[in-house]
Amino acid sequence: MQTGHDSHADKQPVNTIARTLLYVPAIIAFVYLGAIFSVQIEYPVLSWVIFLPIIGGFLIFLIPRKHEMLARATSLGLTLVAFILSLPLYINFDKTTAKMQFTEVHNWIPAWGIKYSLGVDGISILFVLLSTLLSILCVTVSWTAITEKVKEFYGSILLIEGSMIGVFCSLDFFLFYIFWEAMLIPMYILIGVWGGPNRVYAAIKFFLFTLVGSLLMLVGIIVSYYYTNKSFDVLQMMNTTYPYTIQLILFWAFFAAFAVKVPMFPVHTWLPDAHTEAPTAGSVILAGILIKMGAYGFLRFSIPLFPEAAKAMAPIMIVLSVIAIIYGAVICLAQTDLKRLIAYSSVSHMGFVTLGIFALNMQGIQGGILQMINHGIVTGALFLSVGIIYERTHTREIAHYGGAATAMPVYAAFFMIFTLASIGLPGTNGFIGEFLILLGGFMAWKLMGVLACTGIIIGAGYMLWLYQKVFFLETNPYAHYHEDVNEREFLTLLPLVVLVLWIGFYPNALLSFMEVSVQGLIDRVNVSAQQQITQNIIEVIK
Amino acid sequence: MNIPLPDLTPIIPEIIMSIVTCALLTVEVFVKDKTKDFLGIICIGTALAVMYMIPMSQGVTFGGMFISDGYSSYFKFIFLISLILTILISFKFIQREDAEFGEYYSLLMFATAGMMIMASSADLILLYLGLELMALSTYILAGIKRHDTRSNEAALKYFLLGAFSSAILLFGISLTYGLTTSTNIYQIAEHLKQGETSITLLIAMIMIICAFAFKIASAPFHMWAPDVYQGAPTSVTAFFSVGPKAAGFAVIGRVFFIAFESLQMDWTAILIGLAILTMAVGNILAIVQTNMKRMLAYSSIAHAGYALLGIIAGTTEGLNAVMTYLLIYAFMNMGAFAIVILLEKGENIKDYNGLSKSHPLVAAMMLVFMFSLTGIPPTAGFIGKFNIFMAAINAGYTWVVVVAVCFSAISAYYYMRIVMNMFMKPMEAEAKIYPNPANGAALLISLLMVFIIGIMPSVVIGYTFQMFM
Amino acid sequence: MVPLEWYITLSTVIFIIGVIGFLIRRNIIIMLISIELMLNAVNLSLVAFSHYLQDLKGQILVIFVITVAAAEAAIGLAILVSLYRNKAVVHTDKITEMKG
Amino acid sequence: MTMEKYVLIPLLPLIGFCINIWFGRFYQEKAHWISILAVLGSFILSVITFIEVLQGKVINYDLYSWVISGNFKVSIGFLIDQLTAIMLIVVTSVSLLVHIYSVGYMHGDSGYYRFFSYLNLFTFSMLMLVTGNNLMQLYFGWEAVGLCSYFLIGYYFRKQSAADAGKKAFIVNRFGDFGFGIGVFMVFIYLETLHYTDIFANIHTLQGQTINILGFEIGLVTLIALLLFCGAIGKSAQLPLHVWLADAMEGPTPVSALIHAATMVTAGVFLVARFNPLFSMSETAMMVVALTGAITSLFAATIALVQNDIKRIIAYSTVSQLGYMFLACGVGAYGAGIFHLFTHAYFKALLFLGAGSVMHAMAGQLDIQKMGGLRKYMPITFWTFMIASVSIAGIPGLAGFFSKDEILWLAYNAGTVGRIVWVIGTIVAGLTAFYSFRIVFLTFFGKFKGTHEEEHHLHESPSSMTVPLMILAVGAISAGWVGIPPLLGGTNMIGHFLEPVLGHPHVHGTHAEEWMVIAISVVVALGGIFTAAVMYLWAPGIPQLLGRTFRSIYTVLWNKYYVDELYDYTIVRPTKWIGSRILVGVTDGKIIEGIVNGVPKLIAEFGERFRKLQTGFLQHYAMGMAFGLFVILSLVLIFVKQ
Amino acid sequence: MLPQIIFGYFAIVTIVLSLVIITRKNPVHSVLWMLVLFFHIAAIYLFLNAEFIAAVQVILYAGAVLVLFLFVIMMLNLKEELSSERFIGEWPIGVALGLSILLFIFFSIAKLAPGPLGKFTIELIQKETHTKAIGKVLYTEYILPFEVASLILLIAIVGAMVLAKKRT
Repeated sequence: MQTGHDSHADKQPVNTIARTLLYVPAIIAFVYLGAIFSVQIEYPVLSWVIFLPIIGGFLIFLIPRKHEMLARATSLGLTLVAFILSLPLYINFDKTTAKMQFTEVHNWIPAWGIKYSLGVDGISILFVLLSTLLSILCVTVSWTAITEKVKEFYGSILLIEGSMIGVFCSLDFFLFYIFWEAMLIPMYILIGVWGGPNRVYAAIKFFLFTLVGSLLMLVGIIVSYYYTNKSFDVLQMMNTTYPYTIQLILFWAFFAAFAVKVPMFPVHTWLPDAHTEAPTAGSVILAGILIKMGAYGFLRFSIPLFPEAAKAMAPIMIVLSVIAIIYGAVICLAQTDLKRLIAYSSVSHMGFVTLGIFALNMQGIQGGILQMINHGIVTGALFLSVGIIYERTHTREIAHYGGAATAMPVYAAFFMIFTLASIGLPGTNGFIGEFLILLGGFMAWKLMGVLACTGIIIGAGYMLWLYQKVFFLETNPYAHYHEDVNEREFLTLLPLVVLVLWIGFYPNALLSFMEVSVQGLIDRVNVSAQQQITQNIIEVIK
Repeated sequence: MNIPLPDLTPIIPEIIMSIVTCALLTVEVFVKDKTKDFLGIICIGTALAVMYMIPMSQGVTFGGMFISDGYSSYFKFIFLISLILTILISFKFIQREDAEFGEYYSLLMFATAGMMIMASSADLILLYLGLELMALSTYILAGIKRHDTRSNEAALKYFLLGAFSSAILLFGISLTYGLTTSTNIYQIAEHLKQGETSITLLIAMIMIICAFAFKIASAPFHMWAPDVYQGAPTSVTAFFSVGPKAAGFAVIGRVFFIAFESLQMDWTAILIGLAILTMAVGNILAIVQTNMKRMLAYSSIAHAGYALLGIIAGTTEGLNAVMTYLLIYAFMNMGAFAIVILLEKGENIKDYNGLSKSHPLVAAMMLVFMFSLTGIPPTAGFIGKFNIFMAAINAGYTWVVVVAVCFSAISAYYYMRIVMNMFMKPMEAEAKIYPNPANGAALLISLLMVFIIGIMPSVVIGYTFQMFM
Repeated sequence: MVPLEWYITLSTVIFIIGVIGFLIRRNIIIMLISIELMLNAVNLSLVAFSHYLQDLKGQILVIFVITVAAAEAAIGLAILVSLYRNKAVVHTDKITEMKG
Repeated sequence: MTMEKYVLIPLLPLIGFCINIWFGRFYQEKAHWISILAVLGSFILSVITFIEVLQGKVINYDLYSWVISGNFKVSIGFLIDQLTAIMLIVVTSVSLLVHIYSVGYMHGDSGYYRFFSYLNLFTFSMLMLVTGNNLMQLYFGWEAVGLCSYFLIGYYFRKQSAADAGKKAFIVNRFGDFGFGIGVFMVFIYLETLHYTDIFANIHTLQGQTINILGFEIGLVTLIALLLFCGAIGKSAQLPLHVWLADAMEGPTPVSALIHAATMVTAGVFLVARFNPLFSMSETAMMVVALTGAITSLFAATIALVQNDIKRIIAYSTVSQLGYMFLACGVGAYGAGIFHLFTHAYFKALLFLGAGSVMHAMAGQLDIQKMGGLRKYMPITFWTFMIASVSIAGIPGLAGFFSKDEILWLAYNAGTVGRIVWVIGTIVAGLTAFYSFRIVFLTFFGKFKGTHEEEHHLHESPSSMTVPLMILAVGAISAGWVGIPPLLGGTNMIGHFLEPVLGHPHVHGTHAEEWMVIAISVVVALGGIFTAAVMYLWAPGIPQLLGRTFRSIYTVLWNKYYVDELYDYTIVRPTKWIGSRILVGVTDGKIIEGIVNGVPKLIAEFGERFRKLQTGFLQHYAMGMAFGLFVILSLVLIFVKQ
Repeated sequence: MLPQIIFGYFAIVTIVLSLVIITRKNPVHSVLWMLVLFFHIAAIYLFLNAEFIAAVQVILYAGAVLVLFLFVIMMLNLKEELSSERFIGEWPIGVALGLSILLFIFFSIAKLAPGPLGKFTIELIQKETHTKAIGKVLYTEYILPFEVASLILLIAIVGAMVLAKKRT
């Protein structure tokens, strides 16, 4: 009845946990003091958070090649400082207004009316914080995994971090596009240089897919520029009413860019390759933040700029989302590659996000945003976890695993929590997001809401199957797990567990940030639709 | 008979260029020095001096035949910058290639002078002569490695096709002359505005378009370019890909915007066709290349296609976009060629395999240039494309821009392949490089400009370089 | 009086013959000669225009064209000579080392 | 101590869980102390609460706002009324006993602390489920108990079958939750709230509203009720989602007792009872509930007849008894349903723990055909097991009799559907008695049929196991005494107690009829016991004879009506097939990737073709130019002519 | 009528000569026929009152350019030439292309609308003599192109030296 004693394997992590727990107060104290300090001093928060990593990323290239540890430490320090610097966003954010906050506006290219304009509102602020947090973890998880071209690796990560934050903060379309595209360069390198066996194909596929989409958006941006009286100012664009046909065309032009990034159903195939082949940190960034940029784009640009088109196209978007949910989930059942499975699960989960967004109601959009954060945390964590075990076994084949829970119980516990969050178990963050999305989706279109729910069933199916194959059963003789998580890995995963449970039990902490902004967005959609109807009536009368 | 001396101020830059060049030819004979570097240094000095003088020498002279306005000045800057960069990357390279003749620098100078005259000429006769001045110099430059069959072949192909195209140009000019009794573009414009369009005029215009399309290597008049770029010494190729192309655009702008203004509908339609074909041919054929110089040749064909969009826009904005584009293109393309020259063996794309391992800095710079050529922000290449697209969309040619954008995405493939080879492929053999200060300077200038323009585009855009109307 | 059109037609025909010669001959020297033929055709039309329009610009251009033609011939033949030294060919179908 | 008291009821086990899962490694074998203390605390608080409720207090208290999104507002909060109070008692008491039992049962297991922390987590989740004052929190508990069930079923994760069973339980439940979730959405959309009090206050507004689904007009109330019932079906293992429960027996036996008999699986019944105002509004829904319950109970009972795995038989018995409870709810006898839930918790937990004790002695042997005569070796186990069997069989005086009898009586009273389910219920009562005593006879009577070593190993279980057995035996005898019908001189205390929440069904039958119902059920039960005795004590050849005679029926029953196979072939395999063949192979692999890789390939192909045009031959270049000139000329001239 | 007949003669002869030039196998023959052609063209120039141009044509073309051609032809080995194909394989395409372009131009020349008349009437030129008239325009209005042309000639010299010099 009882399986054999293997207390040896059980005893070993005891020390790890004990030692790790000593660090926790230190980290809490560090963050706390950092927060106090950063709140006290006045500085342009967003610029610092964007450019500290970017400049740091370039400076890292100057470190002599032989000082690998210095490069690691520097990048860890930079990401930590960036995180601390971003804390005032959380503390000082005014949740009662839908206006942009922490704004910075400077003239940049007066000839084209382009401004260096930054700011966050309830929709974007969380992504900034998520980016600064995940970047730290990307650095720590790669600590021993990356041994070649160390400084280039960390430089790339820092460049990506800065650009990603830039994407979320830009209030000028041109600036947005610069960050949006600039990120491709280090990401391309990251996948292509430090990735898996098929990395080159994956890198170029990722690059071309994204580029085609973005370039169409570029055309859309320029067209909207001329319709906005020659301005790239996003806020001004939001107050412009474009002619309906133009809205439709631009909506699809923007769709090209955002849908590829999300990725939505027919254009998703870059994702499994890129996520699978990228190094751990790359996968984390890709899954955690980069693909959020697409959905964020829908929220920040497509919907408020072209409200009538968004409203008219919402059914198509919802159908595509539901296809992605089911498609992504079913295809997961057929995967044999650990990372590939998680990658395809992202397709499914991002389907939920877009479903929520295009439900165009409070629950849906809030759920969508929350789910983006959740997915960032959870899938990021899953990729981190996979990276940790990959470092030991050097295989991604699910069939080569088995019995990992025996050899690595602590790790198994972490993975279980993330698995549960991924399948949306109540008490984890995934539940809140999916619940709100499905509620919103169901309110918008009942049938699609019902179909989307099936994604949850299949989701449980493949994630539990994965968990079983990797962690349960007898230890696979081919897998060499060596040892359970060490302190560094433990501390990498711990914050994410805390977030998973914190958001799961107290989602209002985040929902309250976006409430007002999302309300503003919905008002924009409804009011302009109203206007459109009025206009149509007037035209008919004429 | 009293012949008044015309006002020479506007033409001082060209005069200085010519005089210095003639002097160089003379001096070079008497110098026994083994290296001819000092000739190059003099050329750079002259070019810098001329650049300094250009803004001060504005005006119209020789009876309206020669115009130095903002438009021509900008182009002259592009020519001179490409000249300076070419000379910088040439110094040690032509020694390596055993092509170091004193005439090398003189010919570069003559070619530049020809381009400058082209940019400034308001008369088809002067234009033709400037073009021939440039063309003949470049034919010789292409074949300056006279012991190398490839160089010979390049020169011969360039020469024969160039002569063929200038004969076509002449036929066009002669018809235009016959229909307007004038060779001055402003008078032609005036005449054309009064009368109605005749088919003969269209034929003349088409012939002129074809000849100019040859100069900017626009499809289907591009076929010389890959062979010539490949065969010519790399430094000369670098020069070809920027200077004569920019000169071609300068005259296209001048002639079509002023002389054939009333036929705008027609030439726009033709140019749209040419532009799309050019982008298609350039990008699609670049994908299958294995030779670096050849790939860059097709890339430069493709870029000519993008630049044509600015002309198609038919507005001052478009023209300015073209100028900016060419300036940016000069920096990024010169940078790429500087790296090809830096390497001992840089002709084959396979030579770049694993470059990031042996020479990470070189690889990183090449990466920047490749991304810039692709048009990814925050590099200058993006600003150039963005500018062009803005102008074209503003003029209502959104669908052409969409086509351009698609080809631009295709172009990413072959530029990324270089990056891929450098960073993601295993090293086959340790690449040997020949670093020298001049080449380094050229690289540094290009790199800095690519970033500066990319991040602070205000330094190059936003000014309107109006043509003298 | 011979109409202007006749001259232009004649010039065009010669021009096209030059073009055809350029297009179909293998021998580089004959190609060069074809180019000279084309230039002569242009000159012819220029002089004719000049005469009929009572304007001298055309003839000025002719002088320049002749000058340029001479320079072109010199350079073209120089290139040919340097090629011939290396390869001993004068036919275009023998100089296809670079292609694709 | 005002409201914190109620918060502490679920919170104590949670604290116990947190401490054990984090620090359990440091004190491995002593982990049970914290867990037991935590549950004991909950139990004491529950009793106090129960007494308060008994005095008429109803607590409805919001702890904090959980999710606020627009008009969607949900709290973590507690509603403790009569129904909840009963559930609290059931959950904490059984949980406490199972905890204590596990100290002996799980002794020496490598994951000892892990087991106890899971048990604690389960207790927390189950308490959250029953105490929540809104649907969302119910859903939270609902899923959380499912999770614990997953953990505990797959506790021996090195075993393929255990890992599979846990997964199966979770996923099958997800199917039920699918409907449940949609039901929750519907509730919110039409009532704009998920809090029970608000729902029940506004529920009348739904009356008469219909919704169009695929052309059918369906009453909104019916739809919502049925959707919620879907969840109940999954959790309570009713047809057609019953398949997971038998497999769930892969978990340690205490788990089966706690989760898969006494508490979690009854959550469905709790849900239906909780939503009795809603269900009562729709006759269709009621009918579906009643028939589902009845058919399931019959279905599971027939399967239980032929199985040999002791735990599986008890598991099918559980399914059957749960069907009974739904049957009760379906005929409007919610009180009776809950009453049966209450009694069932004790005797079924006792059965499982007894079976566990047997397994403990038999070193994990589960096949009752290989046991026999254990009476001699483990008397306490035998007697407690016997009590439980008598109780479940419905012999008058014991717990099972009273609850079952009330259900049957109320069913008898509830119209046509009631009569039908009454008939089924009565048949099931007989079957139940039969298979329960089949176990007893095969296990404890006769001669030992196992190997010699096994026989040598037989022993009574330690006191930490037998004491809970004895306590539960007391429960199995006496739990029914709270609901003795008036006819037999009782007052049906529990029924009256629950009336404020569940109402009371109308009874119009006569005393004579009630006597008749009781008599029939007792006779049938005795008949079942007698048959079992005949077949397994006195004439052991009969079962085999029957098995051979009715071979096909036997095979169907032995294979559980082939439902697993049916699902495997209609759902699992097609989905996997679509995933691997269609989606990976065709849409992703051929179509999308075909386009994605095909376009570049096509472009490169184009390039290779056009490359041939660049022959390196001078004249071709010149011809290209001439051709370009020609094309432009022709196009322009054609254009101009037009 | 006479001018037309004379023009007709010259036209036919020049066309025939052109065809002959591009079809001779031996380049020397081509060059020699070219000489004849140049004289005929010079004659047409005379016909058009352009004596100076006619003179330049004869001196420069016939005297300088053709001699240069002959020099080069003599330098090269022509034996091979006489035994090999004279046209490229795809010659019909070339001819077709040329003829179709010709067709288009013919089509348009019929509608030729010459520009406005200038001030240099035949009488004026005859009064001033052609050479002087041209010289005046060339050295005043077209002095800049003239200077550029000088640079072109310089380049021709330099280029010929650079390219044709023997390897040192």
